[in-house]
Amino acid sequence: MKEATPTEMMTIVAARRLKNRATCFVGIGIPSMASNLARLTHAPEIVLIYESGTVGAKPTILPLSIGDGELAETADAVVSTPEIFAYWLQGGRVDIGFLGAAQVDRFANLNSTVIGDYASPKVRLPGAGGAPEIAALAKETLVIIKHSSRSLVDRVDFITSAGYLDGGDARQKAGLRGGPSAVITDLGVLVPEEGANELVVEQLHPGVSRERIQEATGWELRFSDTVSETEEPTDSELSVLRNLIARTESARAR
Amino acid sequence: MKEATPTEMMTIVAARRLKNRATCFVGIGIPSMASNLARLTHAPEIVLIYESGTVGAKPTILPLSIGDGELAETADAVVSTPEIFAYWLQGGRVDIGFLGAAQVDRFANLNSTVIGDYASPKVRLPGAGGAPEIAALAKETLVIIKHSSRSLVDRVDFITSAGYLDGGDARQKAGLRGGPSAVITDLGVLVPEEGANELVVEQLHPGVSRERIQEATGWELRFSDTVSETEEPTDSELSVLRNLIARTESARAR
Amino acid sequence: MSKITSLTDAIHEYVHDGDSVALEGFTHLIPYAAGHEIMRQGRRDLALVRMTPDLIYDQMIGMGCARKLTFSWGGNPGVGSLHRFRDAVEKRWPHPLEIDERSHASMAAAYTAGAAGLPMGILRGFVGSDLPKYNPNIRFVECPFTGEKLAATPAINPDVSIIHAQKADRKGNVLLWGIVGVQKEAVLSAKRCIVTVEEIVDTLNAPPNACVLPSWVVDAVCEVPGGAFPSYSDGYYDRDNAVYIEWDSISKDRDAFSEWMKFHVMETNNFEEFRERLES
Amino acid sequence: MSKITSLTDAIHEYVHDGDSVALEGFTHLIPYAAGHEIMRQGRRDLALVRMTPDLIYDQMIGMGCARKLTFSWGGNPGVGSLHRFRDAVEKRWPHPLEIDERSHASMAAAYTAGAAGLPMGILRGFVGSDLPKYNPNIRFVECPFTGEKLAATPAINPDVSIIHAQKADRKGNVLLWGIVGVQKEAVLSAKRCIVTVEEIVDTLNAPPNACVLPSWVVDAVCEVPGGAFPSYSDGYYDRDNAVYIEWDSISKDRDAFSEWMKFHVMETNNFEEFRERLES
Repeated sequence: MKEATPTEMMTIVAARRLKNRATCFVGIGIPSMASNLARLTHAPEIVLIYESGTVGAKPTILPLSIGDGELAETADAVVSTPEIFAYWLQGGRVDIGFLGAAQVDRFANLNSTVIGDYASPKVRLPGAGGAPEIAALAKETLVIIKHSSRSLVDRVDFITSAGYLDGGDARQKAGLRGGPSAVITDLGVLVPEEGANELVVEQLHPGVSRERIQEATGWELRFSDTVSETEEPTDSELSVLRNLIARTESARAR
Repeated sequence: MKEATPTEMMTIVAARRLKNRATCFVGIGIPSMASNLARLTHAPEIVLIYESGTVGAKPTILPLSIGDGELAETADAVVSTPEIFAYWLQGGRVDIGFLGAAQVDRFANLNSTVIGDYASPKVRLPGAGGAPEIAALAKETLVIIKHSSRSLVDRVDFITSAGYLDGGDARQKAGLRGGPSAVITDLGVLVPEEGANELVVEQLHPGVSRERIQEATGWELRFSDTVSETEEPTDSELSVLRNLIARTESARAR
Repeated sequence: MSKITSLTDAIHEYVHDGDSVALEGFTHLIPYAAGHEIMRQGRRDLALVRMTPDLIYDQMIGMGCARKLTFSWGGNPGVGSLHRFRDAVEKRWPHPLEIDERSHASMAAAYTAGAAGLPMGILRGFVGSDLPKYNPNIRFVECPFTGEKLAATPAINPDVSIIHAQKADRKGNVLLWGIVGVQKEAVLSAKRCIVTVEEIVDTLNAPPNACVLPSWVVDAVCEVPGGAFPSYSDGYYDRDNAVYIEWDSISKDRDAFSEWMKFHVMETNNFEEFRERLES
Repeated sequence: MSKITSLTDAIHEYVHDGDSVALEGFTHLIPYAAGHEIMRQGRRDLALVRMTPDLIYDQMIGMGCARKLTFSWGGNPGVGSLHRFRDAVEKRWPHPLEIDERSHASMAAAYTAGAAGLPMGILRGFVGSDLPKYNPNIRFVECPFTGEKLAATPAINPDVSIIHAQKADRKGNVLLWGIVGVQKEAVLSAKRCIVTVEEIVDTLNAPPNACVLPSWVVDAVCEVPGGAFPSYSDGYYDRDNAVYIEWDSISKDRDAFSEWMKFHVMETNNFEEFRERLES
């Protein structure tokens, strides 16, 4: 089978972290791809919640928007936006939240608001969406981001969603539980080091060297004692994922 | 036609106060009877909201409980209990609320909690239900109560639902608008006097003397300058009401 | 233990002495069968929660299951008093009953807060009422934007909530419709939850935006046809108003009440037998 | 004016210069036709409110209708930036745009509060985020029961809210289904409200507990088939993803944008003509 692309790699690595029956608060793009891949492989009873209000969606093709009809039609329940945030996310029913961002920093804080100054930004990003509350209220969050020294930075320009703030027990002291358990990139996987909660490299994807990941990172990276090479995607993972994408594309072309 | 019973009289007098298209928050018993009578006579587009969550109910027979299936089946919308109180009552969408009580006092405060002391009551009454918020949030409330010196008292033992509190502008000072516009009994109709907000007699039902209503009232009653005799129930009012009750009884007997 | 189970097993496993327990259902879908089973199994010291206690709580209070009642309206709808409730409050029989008395709007806000993971609900309420003088659970907060004083009510988070619904599918997804009251909030605010249903079906065929509780928020689903009797299940049976009216005389007298309960509930094995004895 | 009316008349009567205006619809049922009509009628100084501005607000901002935007996520879903929104914030073109930026959860709580007649909504949110440093509309309150610090968000009460729904009956009762977003809250929180619908029918045949807005909470109902295009109406048509993708290049350049808008929106008389020009 053709080798995995960087996006496929990120998707598969993310999917592997999802346990069966886990409740996932899912956004569009790789999170949606990863959680549906998990559902179609090792986690058939995973529960997917999209912020548009669909609880237990089981789409046969990938949604392009967060509120595709496919999600509503296959869901166990379709509720209002206030309810999805109040009863389902804030109510503590989400095991895993996925977050993307323009920037993530060494303490896993996320920026999806502005590059530069808030009042007169260099780049105005889309903004918070559901992220601050997902970051605060999911039992655990997974961050997915393409690796570059512009996206993995020492300090984010703006904290949209709290990671471990200044590191150590800063997050806990602020009254937050949970937190990012991993930052999954196209080069590897970073996890918060116990205690300091600084992101350290735990996995390198096949063929990625320590030098390469360091070069693509905006701070001096540290490596876990147990750093390992990511297991190659299996044929089954790749074929299920590629079938899902092909199915999606052919449905959209109609 | 046979003369109106005291209950029929109260019901008809209450119904007359309901304008077409008014939105009424209705309880079981006389309020439900009165507002359905209004709907079947002069106010066909009156909107009936029952606290069980039915908005725009149009029952063909009278419900026995606040949550009869008949109400849900004929309603424009059936919503949850939190929603009915938050969006529909508190949201300011109720023109007229109906309230009953065990006691009403000279400033139209209502007691449906206890007779005697709260901690060891002589009579434990059912309690507040939706009344405190109806009394506070409906644009206007109508109180319906059987006249006796035990029910129309100088001071209620317990203020469950605020009327005009100590009278004058006390209600307004407490931050409340609206308030009871009339107390309808089987003997007459009392209204808050402008300014003092003390209940004064505005109407006496046919055949009821000033002495008789005073005897049945726990404080020294005053009479409005414009006190009048209640217009006799018309044949049409009586026959529509009696048909409604007969229809209800025959449906229940089945 | 499988999710779909008997009511006996569900009550045994999920309802413990001392628990706070909410049986909800607003006139419609009141979980009577579950209430009976709690009494049969002899639970004690329960902190009962319910907006409108109704006959089922009158029975549980009279049978001495409850140490506390959180409620907003305790009457026999359209009939009059709940005599066992009154006897407990007025005469402390069979033992004293602590009460946490609120209003419908604040109970609804409290369940909503409980379901939403908030410690309190806020509402425009209780201004001018004497209730806040006697209930320390009614407090006030100031709006940081307008300076207005708003009532606050502490969230309700029962140890166990029990509701009755029309249908469940074989995975334990639950569908209810009609007057849905605070049932969704009662379930989502609780640590554990039991749902009795009229029937278990292959597929729910729920209409869009229906009130569906996914199986993973429900601990046990029990098929109990007629389990809301003498309340009703829209689409299945009507409210039995005669039972509500008869309850007034049964419950007025302590001995008559005790005997009735013994014969109809305590000496029967389940809700079906209760129905048989009642109708015989 | 009758409740059922033309979109032209409804916008003319209910949307005024300087108003705060919310067009809601979460991906699904976005009221595009109404947004176009607001531009055609040349409304100015609007304080726009919407959780997810989407293309319709990008157009309105680019056309200079808006002085302010209250929002929580301003992107082209699945595509990228909203270039007109960015241009307004980054370069103040066509003029400066004041922003009141929140999160989805707090916008939802703010609409809920608005619908519920409360001055604020409360939520667990914004802890550790920089947003409260820049937005004075994010404050905190203390729970009087637990002492916890909770975020407060001021209620949203637009002068006028506009939504698109599937059906209305001849009396003006409105039915929507599928992903219903915050539409009910947007309507109930507003001083005035307009609903565009796919069709007007004799009877709604709404399933139990469906999302129905009774006619007396709606000021105007306008039949505009396809009025949510290029968003979608469940049961009627799908989202036109190609339009969303094409918007990226149309909107990148100020002149290309202005020309496109002039030809497709400003020089057409209604949404039908817009569709014709778009497809020709």
